[in-house]
Amino acid sequence: MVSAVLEVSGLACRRGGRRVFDNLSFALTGGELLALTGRNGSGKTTLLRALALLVPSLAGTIRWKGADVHDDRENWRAKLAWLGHQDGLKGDLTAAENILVAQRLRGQPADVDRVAHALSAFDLTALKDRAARTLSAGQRRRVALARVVAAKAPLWLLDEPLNALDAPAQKALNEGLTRHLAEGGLAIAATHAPLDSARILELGA
Amino acid sequence: MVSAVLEVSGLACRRGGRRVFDNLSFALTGGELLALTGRNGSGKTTLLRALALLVPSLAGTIRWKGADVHDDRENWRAKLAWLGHQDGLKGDLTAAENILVAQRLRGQPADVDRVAHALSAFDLTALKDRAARTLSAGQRRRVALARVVAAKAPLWLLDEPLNALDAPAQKALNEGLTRHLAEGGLAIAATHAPLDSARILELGA
Amino acid sequence: MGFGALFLRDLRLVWRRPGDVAVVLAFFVVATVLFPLGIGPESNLLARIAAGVLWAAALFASMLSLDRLFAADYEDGALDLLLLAPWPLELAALAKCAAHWVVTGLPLAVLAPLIGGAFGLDDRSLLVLVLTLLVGTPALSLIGGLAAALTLGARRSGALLALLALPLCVPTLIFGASAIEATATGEGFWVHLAILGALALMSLATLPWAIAAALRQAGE
Amino acid sequence: MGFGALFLRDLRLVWRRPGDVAVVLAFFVVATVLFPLGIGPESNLLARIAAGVLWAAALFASMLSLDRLFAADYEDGALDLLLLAPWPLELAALAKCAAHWVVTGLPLAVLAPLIGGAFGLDDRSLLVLVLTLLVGTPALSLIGGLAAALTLGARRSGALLALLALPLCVPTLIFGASAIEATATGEGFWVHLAILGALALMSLATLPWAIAAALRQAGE
Amino acid sequence: MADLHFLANPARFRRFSQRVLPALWLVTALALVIGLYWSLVIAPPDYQQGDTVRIMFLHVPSASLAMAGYLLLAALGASLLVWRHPLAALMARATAPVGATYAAVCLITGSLWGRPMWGTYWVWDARLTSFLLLFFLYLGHIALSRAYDDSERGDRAAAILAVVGAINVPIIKFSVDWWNTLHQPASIMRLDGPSIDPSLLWPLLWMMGALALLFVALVLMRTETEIDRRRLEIAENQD
Ligand code: HEM
Ligand SMILES: Nc1ncnc2c1ncn2[C@@H]1O[C@H](COP(=O)(O)OP(=O)(O)OP(=O)(O)O)[C@@H](O)[C@H]1O
Ligand SMILES: Nc1ncnc2c1ncn2[C@@H]1O[C@H](COP(=O)(O)OP(=O)(O)OP(=O)(O)O)[C@@H](O)[C@H]1O
Ligand SMILES: [Mg+2]
Ligand SMILES: [Mg+2]
Repeated sequence: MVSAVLEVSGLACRRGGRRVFDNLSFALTGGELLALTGRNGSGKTTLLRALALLVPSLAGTIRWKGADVHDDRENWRAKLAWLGHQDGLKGDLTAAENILVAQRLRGQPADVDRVAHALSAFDLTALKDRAARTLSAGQRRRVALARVVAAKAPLWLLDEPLNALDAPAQKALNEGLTRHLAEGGLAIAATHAPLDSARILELGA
Repeated sequence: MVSAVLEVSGLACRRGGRRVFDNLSFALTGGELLALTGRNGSGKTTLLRALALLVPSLAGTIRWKGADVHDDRENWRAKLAWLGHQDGLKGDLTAAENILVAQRLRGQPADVDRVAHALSAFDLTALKDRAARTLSAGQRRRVALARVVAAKAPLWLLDEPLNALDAPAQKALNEGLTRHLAEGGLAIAATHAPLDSARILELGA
Repeated sequence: MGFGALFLRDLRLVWRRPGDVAVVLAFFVVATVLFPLGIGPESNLLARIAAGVLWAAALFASMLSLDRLFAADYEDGALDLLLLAPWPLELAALAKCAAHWVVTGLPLAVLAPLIGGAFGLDDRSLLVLVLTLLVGTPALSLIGGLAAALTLGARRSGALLALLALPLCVPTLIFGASAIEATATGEGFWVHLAILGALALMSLATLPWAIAAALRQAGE
Repeated sequence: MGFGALFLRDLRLVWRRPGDVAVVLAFFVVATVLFPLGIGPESNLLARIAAGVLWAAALFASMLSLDRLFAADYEDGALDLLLLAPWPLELAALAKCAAHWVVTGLPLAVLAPLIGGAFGLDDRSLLVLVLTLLVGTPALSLIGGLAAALTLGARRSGALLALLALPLCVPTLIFGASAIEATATGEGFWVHLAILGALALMSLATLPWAIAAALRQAGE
Repeated sequence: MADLHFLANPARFRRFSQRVLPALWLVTALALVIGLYWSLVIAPPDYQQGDTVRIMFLHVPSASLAMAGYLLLAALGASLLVWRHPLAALMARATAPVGATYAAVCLITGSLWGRPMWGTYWVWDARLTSFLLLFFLYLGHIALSRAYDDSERGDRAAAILAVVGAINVPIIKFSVDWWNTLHQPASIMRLDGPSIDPSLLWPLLWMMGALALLFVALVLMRTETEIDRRRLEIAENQD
């Protein structure tokens, strides 16, 4: 039996005093993709944020390779690559700068090759020196995705990654995910559209 | 032959000095839905903004029932209901307040019934007194759509209306669109996902 | 119709989130309190500078809050809705500035006599202080509103906004302060107040158009 | 590592074009010019209030640009990335305030003597002015940063806390201004400067934690 | 192509200015050399102020030209807003820094002159203060026009500011005058303008003309650079 890398058990969350979910448990091994689905407001975003410790959970544990992630938050954060509802791009920086800065903010040395590679995976090479402010919505989303790819993190947390993407970009994302999983990475994505080869966890059902 | 209600001919736009499209022409009759598709950055948003006169067009005319819309901008704006990439909700107002205020901003008297109806169409009745800030992304999007429905405008301009919506909400939108079209309304939507019974205009092709 | 709706919406937004106004008022008090502390307690000296200090601080306080007048709407997409409203954008500009005045200019005018009293202004001067602030601050809101609209989407908008607005506010400042001075030295203050009113009316008559023009090009 | 990256990112955001710092400086000058306009041109009066004027303008400059210190990151989602960086958030808070200080406090301190000269301060006072600004403005950046973090999000209590944060500036302002006064009247300024330094160190030692806590709250 | 249409006007301008500029530069240089020689060497020292009076030959023209420059800026702004004349935007971009430089020259020469005359570099005199504010109006214009990624947005924002600023310049001037008379400044010496000696007046007028030529030449030259830069920007954008 392969032992789980990420184990979540009995997780419960409240938002603004409202119960969002209770007693949520699942486990993921390396190379697995978990798709969170469910109605709007069922708690997909909340779950992702709780996993990233951005929102405190009321009960339950999150374990990474057996160790409770609350015990060493910084080490845990180093394992995560995050894509929120919002892109988190700085409009005044260029697409490439945005990714390089994000890399260094993660405490990694800036890795120009990896950034160039991530940009080209999302067909952004021609746009890499444009200020993010002047990009279209889908182009911005692609930059944010390239940031995730460039982050070299074992666990990707993606909130509706397909939003605003055109078909080729969706394909690029699926390829990126496949490569990440093949390298033994994990990913959890909240989504309303189907993702290739994902295990599905329906919230609020 | 049914004569066109909205006629666009020879439209050309530039963004930040870049040519986005040239010589774009199409015509819509009452009851028609036009879906704008195309790669990210192909100019769907720009076209919608140009139609709303938010972005000046370099060349071309836009005619509504034969009259150039540039001649009476206020009258033209009264014909439009707008949904942008961003929801345009005020986080500190409740869902219902957001829609009521938007209605009054359009110069219509606040029509509580219509608002309640629009809210219930998007399954928002239970949420109507929550501050928009505390809603989930899809719930916010639904409020913005309810605002469009409540606006009583003959032409809907929707920028990626399906973003972040769950399946029931997508269905509600399709129903709302059908009703609007059946009443003789027009709609133009930029989208990456298919919309029911839409004529398709592919940009940047 | 639309005017009232926008005005009330802005007031309600502020009311739901009083922090922003509180910071502005606190800033006003802190900035003015600084002078007695620096200069020392000679009350006649303090009374002499009171008018200038209070007006300069009021000016700063308005600028501080104007920064976000249109920026919030710009960033969350609500500005598009305003631009698409089927009534003149000039009225919308006016409504927003009016709402801003109600939540800064007006509280400042109410708060000012308290501070002016601490500076040793006599009652008559305090009355004139309130009057000038009531008449003059609308012009500040409008001028600042123009600067805020012009700097939408610009880099480093805060300081740029103030750099654009402050020179234009100088006439208001001068007549506001000098009305109080004139009262203190026993001259009549009516002339100053009349000029101040004229300045405010002129801003009212011209600036909404300029603000609307600036907003339109920000929507592009 | 991350500290440096964030610090440099903020500097780069501000320094995207070289003119941006000039804007802060220009704005600082305009702000100080308002006081003579409000108070009148008598040079001995102006020299007496110079310390207060310059410090009030410095406070204003800090507040005006601090307003958006975290709000921009909060609104566009970049704050989540900060919260998720694998190093202490306290350092992030410090980095942002430090970057802010480099582009406002530092240039202000360099420019201040020029303006002080126009206000008729003597050379020795000018020197003290620069020293106090160098020592004191970091505290302003930190306190302003706290107010900015507290007003993120909707919390009503944020208003109250921000209201409390601003008066924290008062000690800094008082000792900054009084050091200059003391020099002008021939007393020693070292005591004031020492207290100012102590205040700055105290802010440095405590406020990053407070700011980080406020940011975590906002991230929820 | 739409973009060529946009450049049509500036291109014609460019052909024109390329023909005119060399000659203009020659005339300007000559006028400046003559003017400087006249005012620095030939003109007699003032009986009261000695040689410091020579600062005047730079100070006074630069003051007048800086003020005229702002009017030009406002006119250019208005023509951009009303007729959407593309050349006006480029010319405004060229004019503002030149005007600001002239204003700075006036401020600096004034301060240097003030030191021997008034014993201080600066006094809060009405004329000085309102001129300082004009300088800041210039700075605001420059900063605003460069604060956008999209240069055309910067152009239009700056145009609005220039027009509003121009309406306000007289108001600012008037209010500052009022401010100063109210407060009865201690005592400020100044030269009596009109009663200036012809031996000083003529070189002064000459310098005024020469510096005006310089202003025009600089604006034309910078407009050319702006056209080139904008053309480059457009070329870059046609990915
Ligand atoms: C920084 C300080 C100064 C500034 C900003 C300044 C500014 C000005 C301005 C704006 C003008 C108006 C030009 C015109 O109306 O065409 C002017 C004219 C003049 N200034 Fe100055 N000035 C300064 C210092 C001085 C000093 C120290 C003197 C000599 C004592 C001086 C002597 C004159 C004279 C003689 C004129 C021309 C006569 C007139 O038009 O009345 N200025 N200056
Ligand atoms: N403010 C701007 N300044 C400069 N260029 C811009 C600006 N906004 C958009 N563009 C460019 O104009 C082109 C069209 O953008 P637009 O937003 O219309 O695309 P879109 O079809 O809506 O794309 P998406 O599917 O990503 O939303 C893109 O190449 C984009 O980079
Ligand atoms: N800041 C908040 N304060 C209070 N309640 C909140 C807050 N954010 C979210 N909620 C509520 O918590 C619930 C879960 O929200 P969440 O954002 O996790 O939903 P979601 O599954 O991501 O939905 P969507 O598909 O719309 O993105 C919703 O009912 C929402 O209204
Ligand atoms: Mg969500
Ligand atoms: Mg788009």
